[in-house]
Amino acid sequence: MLRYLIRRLGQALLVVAGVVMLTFVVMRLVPGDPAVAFAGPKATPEQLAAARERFGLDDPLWVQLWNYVRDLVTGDWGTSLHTRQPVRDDLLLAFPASLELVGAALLLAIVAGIPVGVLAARYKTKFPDFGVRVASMLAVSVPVFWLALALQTVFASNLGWFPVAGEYDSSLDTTSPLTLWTNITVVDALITGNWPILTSTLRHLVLPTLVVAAYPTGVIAQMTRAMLIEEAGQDHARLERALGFGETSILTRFALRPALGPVLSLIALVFAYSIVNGFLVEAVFNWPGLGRYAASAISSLDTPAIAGVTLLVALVYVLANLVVDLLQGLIDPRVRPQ
Amino acid sequence: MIEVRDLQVRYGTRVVARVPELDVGAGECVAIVGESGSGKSTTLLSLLGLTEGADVSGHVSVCGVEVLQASPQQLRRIRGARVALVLQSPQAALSPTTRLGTLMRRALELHGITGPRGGGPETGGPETGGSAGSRKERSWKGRASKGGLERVMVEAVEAVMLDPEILRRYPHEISGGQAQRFAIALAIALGAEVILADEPTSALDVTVQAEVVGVLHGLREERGLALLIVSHDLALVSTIADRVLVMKDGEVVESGPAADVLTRPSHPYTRELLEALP
Amino acid sequence: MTSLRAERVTLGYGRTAVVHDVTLDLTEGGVGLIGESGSGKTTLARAFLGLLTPMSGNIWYGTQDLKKVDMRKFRGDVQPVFQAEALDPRMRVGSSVAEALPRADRHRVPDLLEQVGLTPDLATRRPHQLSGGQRQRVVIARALAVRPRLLILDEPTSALDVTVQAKILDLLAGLDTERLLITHNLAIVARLCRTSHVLFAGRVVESGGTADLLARPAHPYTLALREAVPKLGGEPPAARGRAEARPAGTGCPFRLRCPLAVPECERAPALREVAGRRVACHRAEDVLNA
Amino acid sequence: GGQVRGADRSPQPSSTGETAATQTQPATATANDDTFVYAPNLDVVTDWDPATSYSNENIAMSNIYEGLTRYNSATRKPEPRLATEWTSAAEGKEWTFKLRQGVKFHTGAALDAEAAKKAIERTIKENSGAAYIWGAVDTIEAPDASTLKFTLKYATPLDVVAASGYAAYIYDTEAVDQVKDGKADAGTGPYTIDSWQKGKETELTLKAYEDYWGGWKPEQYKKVAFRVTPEITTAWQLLKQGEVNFVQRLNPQLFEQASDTEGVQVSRTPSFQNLLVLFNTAGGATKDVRVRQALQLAIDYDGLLAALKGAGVKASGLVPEGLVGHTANLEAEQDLAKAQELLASAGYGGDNEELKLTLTYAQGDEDQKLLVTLLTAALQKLNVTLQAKPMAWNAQWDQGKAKGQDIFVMYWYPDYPDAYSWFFNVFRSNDKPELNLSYLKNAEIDAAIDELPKLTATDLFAAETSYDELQKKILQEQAAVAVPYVQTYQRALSADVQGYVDNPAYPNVVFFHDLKRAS
Amino acid sequence: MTPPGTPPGTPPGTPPEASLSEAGPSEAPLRRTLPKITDRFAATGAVLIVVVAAAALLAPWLAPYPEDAVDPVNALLAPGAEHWFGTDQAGRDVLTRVLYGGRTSLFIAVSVLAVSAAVGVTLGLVAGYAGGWVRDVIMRVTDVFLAFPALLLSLMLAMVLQPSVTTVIVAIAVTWWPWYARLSASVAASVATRPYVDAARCLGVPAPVIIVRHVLPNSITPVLVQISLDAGGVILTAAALSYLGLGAQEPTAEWGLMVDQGQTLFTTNWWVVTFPGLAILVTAFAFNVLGEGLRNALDPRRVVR
Ligand SMILES: Nc1ncnc2c1ncn2[C@@H]1O[C@H](COP(=O)(O)OP(=O)(O)OP(=O)(O)O)[C@@H](O)[C@H]1O
Ligand SMILES: Nc1ncnc2c1ncn2[C@@H]1O[C@H](COP(=O)(O)OP(=O)(O)OP(=O)(O)O)[C@@H](O)[C@H]1O
Ligand SMILES: [Mg+2]
Ligand SMILES: [Mg+2]
Repeated sequence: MLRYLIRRLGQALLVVAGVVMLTFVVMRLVPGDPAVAFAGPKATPEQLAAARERFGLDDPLWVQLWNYVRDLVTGDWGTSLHTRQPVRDDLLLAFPASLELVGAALLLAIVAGIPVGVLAARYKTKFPDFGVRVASMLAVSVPVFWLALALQTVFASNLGWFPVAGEYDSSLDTTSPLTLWTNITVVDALITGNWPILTSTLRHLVLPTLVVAAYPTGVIAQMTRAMLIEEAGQDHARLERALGFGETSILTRFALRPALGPVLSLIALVFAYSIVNGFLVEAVFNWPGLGRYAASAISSLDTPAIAGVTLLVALVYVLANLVVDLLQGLIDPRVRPQ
Repeated sequence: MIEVRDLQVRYGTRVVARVPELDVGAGECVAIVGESGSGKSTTLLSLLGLTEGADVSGHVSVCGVEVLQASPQQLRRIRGARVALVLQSPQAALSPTTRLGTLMRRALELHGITGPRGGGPETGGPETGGSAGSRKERSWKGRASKGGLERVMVEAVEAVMLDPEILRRYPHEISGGQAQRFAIALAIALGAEVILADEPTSALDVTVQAEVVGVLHGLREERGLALLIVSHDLALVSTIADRVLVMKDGEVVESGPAADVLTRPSHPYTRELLEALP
Repeated sequence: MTSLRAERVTLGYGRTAVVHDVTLDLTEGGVGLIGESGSGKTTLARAFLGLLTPMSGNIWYGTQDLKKVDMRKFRGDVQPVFQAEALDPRMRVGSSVAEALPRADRHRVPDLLEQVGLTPDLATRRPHQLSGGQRQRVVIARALAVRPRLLILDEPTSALDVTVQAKILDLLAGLDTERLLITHNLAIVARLCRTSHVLFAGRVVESGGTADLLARPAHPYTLALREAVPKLGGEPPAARGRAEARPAGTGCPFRLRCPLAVPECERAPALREVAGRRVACHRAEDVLNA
Repeated sequence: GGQVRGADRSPQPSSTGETAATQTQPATATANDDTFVYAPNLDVVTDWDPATSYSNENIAMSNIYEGLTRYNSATRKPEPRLATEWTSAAEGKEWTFKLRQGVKFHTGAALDAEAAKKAIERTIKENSGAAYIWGAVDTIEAPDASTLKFTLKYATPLDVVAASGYAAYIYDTEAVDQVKDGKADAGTGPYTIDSWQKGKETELTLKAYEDYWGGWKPEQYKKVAFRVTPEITTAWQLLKQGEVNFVQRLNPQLFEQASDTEGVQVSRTPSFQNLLVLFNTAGGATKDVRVRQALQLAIDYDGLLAALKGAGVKASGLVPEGLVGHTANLEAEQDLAKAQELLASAGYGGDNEELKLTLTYAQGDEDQKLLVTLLTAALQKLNVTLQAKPMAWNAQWDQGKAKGQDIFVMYWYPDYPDAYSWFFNVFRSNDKPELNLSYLKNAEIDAAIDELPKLTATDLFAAETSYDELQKKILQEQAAVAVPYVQTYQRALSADVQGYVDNPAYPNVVFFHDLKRAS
Repeated sequence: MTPPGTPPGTPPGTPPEASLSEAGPSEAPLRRTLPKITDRFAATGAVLIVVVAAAALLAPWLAPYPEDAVDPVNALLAPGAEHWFGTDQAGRDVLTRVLYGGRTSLFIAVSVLAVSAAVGVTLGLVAGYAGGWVRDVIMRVTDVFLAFPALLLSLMLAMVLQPSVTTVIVAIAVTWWPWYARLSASVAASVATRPYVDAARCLGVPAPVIIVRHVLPNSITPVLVQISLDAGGVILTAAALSYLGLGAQEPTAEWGLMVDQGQTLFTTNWWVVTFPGLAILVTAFAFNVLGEGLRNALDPRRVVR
């Protein structure tokens, strides 16, 4: 197991290196001079030259690559052309916010999606199944901003049950300032026992979480359902019936575990995907997350920022996949690494 | 314990098994022998309402439950707890991601069994064979001292000559014969009143088979266990069965006391069977 | 002649060995493998098929190491019949059989099914719609379709009634095919195999000519096997509560169950020639004379 | 280790005691009595250095820093700010400003001519952002504490330059090195930094500078918060809920809704920003002036304005209303028949071979896209196919510099309120194309452009005439560009805000000190 | 209880367990070849697919207005008799554009799903079946593609290529297939250890055939589920790439693009985005139901002899 882990970690490093290379190459292939983005739309030629100098754009490509890799390793992820801050600082600000949102959403998706999938499989072709399938279909295919605006308009604007936007009521910053440890507000509020901020954040989280959770909940429900139906059709279900297990417990106690394999893969995929692809939700709910940062970096061709986001996301993917690969071995003993 | 009248099982329009009469009382052992594909397994499965996709008609009463009319809840109450079934291909019948021990524990817990009951199987007496125990084995036994449940489990697997270590394994990590023995152990552990066994010893060598059959036979005498067994081994059948049903092409062609049927066969097929004995 | 030979192989799963240091020759006239359930027969068969790589020792195919053999040719020569019915649940059984045949020979499917006593109309069914015995026969038919030169049969007839069993045994006997037969049925070994090996706890404890071996066992386990065969109209067996009598970890693995065990048995016996066969027992002579 | 967020701006005891009661009120991002909440759609601050700042942060900086003058678009004239009066001499090549007395920097230092001189000199030296506006300056002198004297290399209206929204701030050069992290500033303006949390929703809060020379009245806003709200719909909801006071931009539909929502007031003002459709005069089919004229005529100006529903007003010439140089009666009209004629004479359109033109425009800009949609449809009828590609600015610009398209669409706006930048930057020839993306090369026009600053500095009437002629040349004779519309700002504020005036010279800037709360 | 002596073949009372599976089989010859559509849901899906595809194909005949008719003066008219679905910002008829939009959108969705499923499933199955270093290599390459942001790649393509539907299909497919690869690899690895795969190997069936014949059908479920849910996502992703200048461009009608452009109008002029949005939903729904039907068809226990 340990040897497997070490080998797998080595491979993960290779993957990250691959992504770094690819990113570097693509960034250089993309036309649009980063110096222009940095110096502004009305820059003078001298200003441009200064910017080129500053980013080392006139060095040979391999020197640039070498510098880039060296800087990365030493923790210098470059300076954003747009925010003019070190990319790493920007990411350290934006990532926890996204993590908070996506984490909450995935938690919801797992907690809701799996039981709902079980329900649908249990009453296959009956009404609950029909309901679950239609609902999850809608959840998956509805345009995100549509859902976001609809929820915002109904529950925040019209009914006033939840705040319209924001991460927490920022007046609390003065009444009960939050000590930061992880930069994830919920976590920090929890570990420092800052209840006003905690409750405020949770209230602010509800609507965006629902929106982000829509897609994973739908997919997880459908995946769980399909895999359960498949698994419950296997030969072993007959023995379990003969032993007196009810249909529901056959599904949850025997079929669920093998069915969980693909669900797990999916969770890892959705997790990493949602981290950057939530920019519409983040925009609608004023959530200062990574998605918004990435989107603005892309639309302004902010090369160092794009590269930084790419690298971070690569790390997230690699980590998530690693965890899933390990878990998968635990779930299905037949594919354990030898 | 089992009372069957005019049982008929159809897949589509094809009748695959028809049993006009079949009774097994407490402490009795009835065997079904017959041609491969003649509906033996189907008959057994239909006694617990497990023939999926089949049309079953007739009258089947098991442990006082009218199987064909029973609600799923009623059926679940007799399945496992009072009537245990040993399936024909045991390895495929085990959930691949569940350790054998987990499966057994869940089944026992499901039926509220938490420890050895009075008059339980005496066989494989407790903790007699620690000498050859591996480390893993001891850990199972170690837990046995804590929970009565573990003791039931260990006793059951030991009764069929399995190392309790097997409880920690997954189905794909055991041999065919081990799977078969585990299935029997499951039935024993559940302390069922009726055991329906579909070729329970076909993958066992004769020394082990003798032991396992001996245990089942012992249970008949001690607890009044009713045994309905499907087997191809006529010699084995002759040693334990009180009565025998011979099936061919979905029909019962001959039935009666074992001694009669196997020594003075009246139907040509039975005769053919006996002649084919190697 | 195609021959398979295991030379001092140790086999196992993960890091635990289950078959120890076995040397075995698949010679002409059929080789039988009998032994306790869980003693490693299937494992050995899998190794002969190249599905399991030995932890140590070699398997020779003719003069070549099996690891280096051209598998395409090997597969045409050696065919298994597995204990667990290995049929794809999503495939009609006819297609499963046809898979073994070259395209031009697909028409042989009904013939093959008939050979094993199945009506050809079963070909359109899927595995779960067949009885256990029927599935077993499909598997046999599939193995025969390849016309292999060597068949490795793992309890091929244990799920069959005696009439069908007899038919299939006739069929096998009539084939011009070498075979390794794993079975618990001593009568079948006697009929189909010229030589036999008895396996106990992953070790060959006795091997020799089948008839001789069954008539006058030289190992107490073989003897026990012979004695335990139920007889028509015999007494019901009594459980002896021998849960502790699992293979011993050291010394002679059988010693805990052996009626003849002596202190000497704590030392593992080596295979040795006794009365024209090879036995791993310190008291082989006493057994022979019993 | 943990750091405390928000603690560093816990309430400070008021030094004056005058507004002690309100001072202890916590800063919040929710509009309340003395906090004005502005909802910008982008991150606010990217550069805290008043010399180099050249971006969105002007909405905050303009309230922290001040220049010598401020432009009034109603009178088209600069007005006193840190300078109380000024004169020019030597044909606009010498400028003397009299500084306001008693002004103090937030650092505590007093503002005098020497400090102002140092600030401008540092800005020039940094030479970044909009520092080029001081390009004409040769020397600066401070003969006495209240007099600032500029000697120029060439004539320029320096009072207008000094009104620039960027690079014209007067700051304390002693303290300016400490402003980078947004904890302190070095300005003279009415507000000073309260807290800045990069990347947070409420990114920036400002508080009143009690010693401001303009003084404070109780009904003024003592705090300002900037709450970043990228989605206009969200901004609108927040405004309706009373959580923010000012939304800088609404789309026409929401604007209409805002117009008849209680508790909300709206403001619609033409800006100094117009859309330029630049035709490639140097190559391709558009090299033929007839094709360019046809393209000008193919644009459905009125249709576009109708579809914009108030997001733009019709342009007359290159210079928007409110700036010196604006010319009336230069509005364009669609005329497809005439366009067809012109194309035919150039050998295109009708049954001639299909003409394919490429166009680049800003990605994500709905208004430009509307133009493209309408233009494509119109040209279709003339057998001209438009291949339009949305691009990020620096990619579009790169391609533009390489003359890679037939039509280049972009917005233009001046950095300081002077029409000169349209002409100097966009239509003055340049060997290596920079922003002259119609690649116009006309010595006569160049000469006229070079005369403009001097005329503006010395003879406004002559300047107006010159502007008028230039525009006719560029638009009609050369047909180098079409100007579909001038953008309008559609903003919404909470109804209790009084005194808001939208000053297009300072886009999106709210001068909070000018505002009052309705009681 | 059936009285003794009932003639065989009398309809019996179905035992409770039998109701868990499908209704009694039928021997009708047609049914023997076609998978049974017991699910009314599936039937609805099939009908929907036909309707959506027909609407797109017949757009020129069905659409009330010409495809490129702009009418800026009548921009953003609410749905009414003249314009059933209202008009958009440039005064174009939304119904017309929804009908025409189906052509591009459906084509993109089908192509992307087909291409990525083909690539992803193939690689996933090979990785899962082969195991060892083959699996490592394939899965790590997959990881690189997964981790490499779709938008970045699209950005590059957008810059170097002229906007076209093909490039958008390529751009999406490149980032879409890794999902299918990962999903199928995990199941395939487990299926590869099943006895029937061993058996096929012993028969000398070549590895590619084993993968196609045994591993594929037995590990396709998760991918099928994912594909059946992805149609809407592809269409919306295509729109995001149009923004970067990669795919269909103004004035081409395309559902995702229409939804995207109407975004800011959602609360004020709902029809601009709602109708194309509904079109996407209906399509996604149809795909989902089709996927379910396919899964059922592959389920051995549902197919009756
Ligand atoms: N995948 C596996 N992992 C670990 N142990 C295994 C695995 N497969 C089999 N074993 C163990 O290896 C031993 C030999 O198994 P094998 O299947 O070869 O026995 P066998 O002689 O064929 O028995 P039977 O007659 O019961 O089929 C058994 O003790 C079994 O539990
Ligand atoms: N699900 C099914 N659908 C259709 N036919 C079936 C199904 N299951 C079993 N059959 C058929 O019913 C008949 C009886 O099967 P059953 O399994 O009861 O036979 P068996 O007597 O147990 O045979 P064996 O000794 O081979 O196990 C066989 O012909 C079989 O093909
Ligand atoms: Mg059977
Ligand atoms: Mg075996």
